Amino acid sequence: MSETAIYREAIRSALIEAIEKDERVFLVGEDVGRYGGSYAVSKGLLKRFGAERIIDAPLSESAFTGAGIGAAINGMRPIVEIMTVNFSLLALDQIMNNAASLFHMSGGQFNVPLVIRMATGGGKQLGAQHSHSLEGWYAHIPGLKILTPATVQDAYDMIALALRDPNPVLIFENALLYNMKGELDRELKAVEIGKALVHRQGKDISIITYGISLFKALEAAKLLSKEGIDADVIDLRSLRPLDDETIMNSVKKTHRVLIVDEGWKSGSISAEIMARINEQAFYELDAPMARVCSEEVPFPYANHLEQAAIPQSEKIVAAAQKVMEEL
Amino acid sequence: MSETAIYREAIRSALIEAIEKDERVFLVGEDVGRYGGSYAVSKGLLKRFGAERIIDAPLSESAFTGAGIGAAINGMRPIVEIMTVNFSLLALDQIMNNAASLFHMSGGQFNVPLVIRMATGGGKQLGAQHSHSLEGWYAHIPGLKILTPATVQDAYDMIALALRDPNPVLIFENALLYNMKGELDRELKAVEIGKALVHRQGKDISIITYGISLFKALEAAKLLSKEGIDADVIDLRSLRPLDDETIMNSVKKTHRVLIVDEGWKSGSISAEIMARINEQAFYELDAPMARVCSEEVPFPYANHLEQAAIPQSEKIVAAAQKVMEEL
Amino acid sequence: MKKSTQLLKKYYKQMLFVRRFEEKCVELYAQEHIRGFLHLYIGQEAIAVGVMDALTPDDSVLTTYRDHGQALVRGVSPNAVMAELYGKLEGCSRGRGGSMHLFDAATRFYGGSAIVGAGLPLAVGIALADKMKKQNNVTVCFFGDGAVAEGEFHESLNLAALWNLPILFVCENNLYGMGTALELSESQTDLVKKAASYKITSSKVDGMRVLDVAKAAKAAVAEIKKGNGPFFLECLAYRFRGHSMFDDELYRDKKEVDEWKKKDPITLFTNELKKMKALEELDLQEIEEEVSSIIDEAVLFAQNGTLEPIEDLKKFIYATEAEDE
Amino acid sequence: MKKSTQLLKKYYKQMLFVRRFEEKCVELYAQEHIRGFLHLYIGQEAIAVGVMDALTPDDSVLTTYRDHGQALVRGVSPNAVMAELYGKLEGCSRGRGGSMHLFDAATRFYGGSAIVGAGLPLAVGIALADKMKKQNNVTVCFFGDGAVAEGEFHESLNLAALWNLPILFVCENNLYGMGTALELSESQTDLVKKAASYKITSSKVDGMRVLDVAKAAKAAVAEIKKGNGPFFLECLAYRFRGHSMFDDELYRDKKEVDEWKKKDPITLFTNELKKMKALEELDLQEIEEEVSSIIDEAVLFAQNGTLEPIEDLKKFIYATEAEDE
Ligand SMILES: Cc1ncc(C[n+]2csc(CCOP(=O)(O)OP(=O)(O)O)c2C)c(N)n1
Ligand SMILES: Cc1ncc(C[n+]2csc(CCOP(=O)(O)OP(=O)(O)O)c2C)c(N)n1
Ligand SMILES: [Mg+2]
Ligand SMILES: [Mg+2]
Repeated sequence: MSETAIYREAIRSALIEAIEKDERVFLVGEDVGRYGGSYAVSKGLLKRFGAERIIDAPLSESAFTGAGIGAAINGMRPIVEIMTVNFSLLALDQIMNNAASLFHMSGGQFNVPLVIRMATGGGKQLGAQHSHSLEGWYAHIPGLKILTPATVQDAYDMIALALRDPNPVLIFENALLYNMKGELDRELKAVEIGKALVHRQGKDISIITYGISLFKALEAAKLLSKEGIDADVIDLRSLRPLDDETIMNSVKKTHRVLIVDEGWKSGSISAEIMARINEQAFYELDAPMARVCSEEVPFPYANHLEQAAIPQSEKIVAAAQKVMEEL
Repeated sequence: MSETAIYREAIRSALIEAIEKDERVFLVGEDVGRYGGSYAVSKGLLKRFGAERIIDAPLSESAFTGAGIGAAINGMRPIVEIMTVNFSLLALDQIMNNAASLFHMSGGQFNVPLVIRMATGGGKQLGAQHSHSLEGWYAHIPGLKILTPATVQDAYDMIALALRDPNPVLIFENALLYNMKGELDRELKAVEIGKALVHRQGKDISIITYGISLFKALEAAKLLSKEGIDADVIDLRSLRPLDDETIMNSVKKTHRVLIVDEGWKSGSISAEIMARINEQAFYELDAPMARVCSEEVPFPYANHLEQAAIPQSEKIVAAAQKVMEEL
Repeated sequence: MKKSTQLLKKYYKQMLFVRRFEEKCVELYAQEHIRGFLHLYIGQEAIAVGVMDALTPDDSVLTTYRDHGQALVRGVSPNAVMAELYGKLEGCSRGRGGSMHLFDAATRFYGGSAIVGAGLPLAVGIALADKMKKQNNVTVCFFGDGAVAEGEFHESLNLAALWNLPILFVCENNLYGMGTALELSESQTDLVKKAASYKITSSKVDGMRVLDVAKAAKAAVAEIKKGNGPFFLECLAYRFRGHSMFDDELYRDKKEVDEWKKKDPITLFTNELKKMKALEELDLQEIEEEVSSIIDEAVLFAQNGTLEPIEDLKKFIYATEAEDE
Repeated sequence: MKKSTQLLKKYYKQMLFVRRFEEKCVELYAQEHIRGFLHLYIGQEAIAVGVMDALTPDDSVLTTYRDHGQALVRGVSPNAVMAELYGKLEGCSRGRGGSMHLFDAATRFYGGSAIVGAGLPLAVGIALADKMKKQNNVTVCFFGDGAVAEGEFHESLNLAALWNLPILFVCENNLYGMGTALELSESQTDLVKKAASYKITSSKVDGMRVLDVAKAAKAAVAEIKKGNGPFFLECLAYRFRGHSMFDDELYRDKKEVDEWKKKDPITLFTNELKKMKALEELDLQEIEEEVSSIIDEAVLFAQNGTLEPIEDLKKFIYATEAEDE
């Protein structure tokens, strides 16, 4: 049964269901308890589940992330909340050298069924140290899975999907989405990890994106349709693994590609997607692929400058038009 | 005047010259002093320059890297040695959120003239936690410059180039190169940061690479030439900025591209290069671009498995042949 | 006016100025002139005022995202600070930093850092550079009780002590890091004990009393300038407002806040002035007006400031001035 | 043989076994059968032997890259360890880990970590899980004096104390981290003082004396199993060999090494056995032979081991067994 829900609440209720269903699941992170979560995702959970399941951690990103890894290999199913991706750099050693490596290093003895959630993205005038979009960057690391819920449905589904996965799964929640409303069907079977979704069917150009940019891409598609350009819009959902099949099928249909990605351009996931299309569907291309990414700049505080640094619908429209103009 | 020198010694003598020439330059890092550097690069320097210029730091990657940043904005020219790239993850917050961001965040007041050197690369049977090649990954970060000296000449030149640059410059020295011999001309004017070098002129295919893979690429080019395939071999030298001009000029000449990169494939710098060629020289391409990267696996200890994970000349030859076969 | 009274007046005025400046910020935030995160210093003013008085212009200052107080007292132009909060070109960080990233080279104010604990290693480096240059300066690094749990705190204190660096670590212990009370964040809540474990000399002071802070800071700076290495000063205080503008304050009792408000540093100091018979010499109303007019001017300055052209977005990613060979 | 003598025999045999095993490793390294980094435990054997005896099979163990001793004494099969060093499929980590990454689920041996300090947070998590599952187990985490400077040490001790977790922190203080002497790495070289700053109970023991270590470890584990939270045990020791096989040992005097060699844990223990009149009951030659034959067998096992097919390279990147809904 479908209902209208808010992204934040969808995550919250998925957390509640997970904690109720499985006694091995617990939430740990800074201010997840008494404060209610810095984005209010876990508001009320401490009262409901007690301090053993909802653990307020000190400012120690490396240690509490590592503790999540340790608890995971000793039978628990921890959900670690790193307040924002910006602070996850402090835990990166644990994430890359332990979470992503233990299963392999131990010759298959210790897999790490760990979920790490973090807020990501810019656009809130928080300046250079608080506005990173590093999900595409994290997707470089073998051993991890990288999820980017854009819709309310995925915000809800991906908690359970990630918990069911026997590997370390990182969920990147764009902070600007927490207040977004959308459809939620709790009974729907979740679309599995690694599958992209086509949100709009079109025949002229494939717009490939994920996270908050999905909505900008859909907005752009609407504008483009008025000019007779019919865009396929793909939400990748998972940046590692990438759903090559869905991407290539779209390219085979449209023969033109635009990627929209909030990461800094150079070395972003948009580059990887271009590389794969080049490798797997080169002869299908009628024009050079294009991408709209964030400008390669530490994000400025001033609103007009920050907005100029982020992909916007108008930029997407312009880029799509340019791709279509190529003979 | 040209001489034969060892990579390690070239760096060492560049360090000596820099420390002698500029009283603001000092070296700080784990075991750079009494131990002589974990790869013996700084052997004898403590005796020569004293404990104020050659500083043995405790195991505190984040703090001593941050201290380098602080010293740089207060007038010094520190060279921070992080023993290997694997440990640099512990300092990544300082590198991204401070070194790369301060100049912008402060509105142009505090640039960070810092040099960070680190060993990189696999192939020594050191296992998953000690074999990363993350230089391409670091190249994602605006505000940084990323150098990858492959030759003895560059190993020597890049110390001074980096010190002269008013920005944070990271130098990645592949640990397998330290014992390599090569030509060194100390009087030669150094090729500037951001310029790639064509090491072999060819007309059939562009092999684009950097670091230790340069030698595998040159080896492969030799083998290919026996089969009548004439490869252009480009050493990028700098992964940020990338030298688009040299790359595109080569593509315009050969119309075929193979990239060799020791980073894990997905999200590697090879993807970015493909993306740029697609953007800037799409119509020049006669065939899909290809890449030989490291397998996407935490590096195993066993030699035969590890070697299978790393780009090798034979793989490069095979990949180049495949590119050439495309009509 | 006596010299001693002049000093008292300065303290009073500085505290009041920071207080009124931030109260104005609250208004401007509601009006959406200021955006992003805004962390107020209200309740902790005595710390910045007391500590800054111990410094010379050659000393260096670093702090956190809760940085208005330190910046203003250190002498960063109020106009430039307000313009920064407005995101204007005339801001002390050209509008690129915002509230959390105030910078000012002229007063050696090295920011404004939004990563908890990340300023500490910078302070180590700034002090190291001073020491190498044989300049007898102090680097002051402000941070909160929450930062003490971070690895960088530990690494930095160890380096500072090991290398005998001229750093004054000022821990502003306001009992909470966001919504996490100190006893949920530290197994040992007596924070000077941390300093002791690095052999760093320390003292603890009532951070609501400006004279106590000033005295302690002066003593600490004197000790440091003798070459005795770093010093750790814990200032016990309380923030009267939420962590930032988005805080429901579910984690603490209104009663607790009210209890602490009785120890408002400005009220306490006013009482003290009365006891010292200095109040008679001071015209508080006049000070209030002076302060108010500086703030009005700052707001006007900020309002009239320029928005940087969007074409300049990519300025200041890389410095271009290479050094001569 | 008396039960007490049996225990003494076990200690002796374990120490000797680790010693001889690693001496064999040196040979095998010279012959290039073992590659990569090889960090020897020679000189520190009493610590692993003393500590492991305090544990039950349900307890967990983590250590560093210098992990042969702990693995062998914990009960990881010598054959599997040697096969691992040979990079063979039959190795305890399937040849994927090598010397620095010995793992064994059966003995709850969680590795073997090559990032200094990075095992500590894992230990926190393993102990947290035990506590949540209401299993009265201890997690032992070995690390060196050098690790104490890392931020993760600090963060982990704080979490362990704050959450009252059943962890035994064993600091093997061999006075050097690679070439850096403790006094160049810590401003406070008395490491138990660090533990105190987290309110963690601690003791310090002569790590060259197996009986002392065993006694201290037993007491510590008993304390922990009472629910009294973590315990910090500093074992003072010395490594007789270089940091790894690539160490010129420029940073210490040959004389210092020789001085310490007089305190060889095996020699000291032999003297002790003599004093206790236990030596008469033991046939050291026989033990030597037993040990030697186990090692010979291990080498043979490793030599005859299989190289994993290259097609399997990508195994164990992702676990595939998803949980049932
Ligand atoms: C590394 C890092 N983790 C988390 C945060 C989010 N955060 C911002 S302030 C804060 C609390 C810090 O408390 P404290 O150090 O006591 O300073 P106060 O805010 O009380 O002045 C937190 C958790 C951050 N900015 N940086
Ligand atoms: C984070 C990190 N930094 C640096 C290194 C390189 N390294 C390996 S061991 C070591 C010294 C560690 O000393 P200690 O903790 O005392 O252990 P010991 O080797 O003496 O047993 C160093 C610097 C590393 N492995 N990890
Ligand atoms: Mg606080
Ligand atoms: Mg040691």
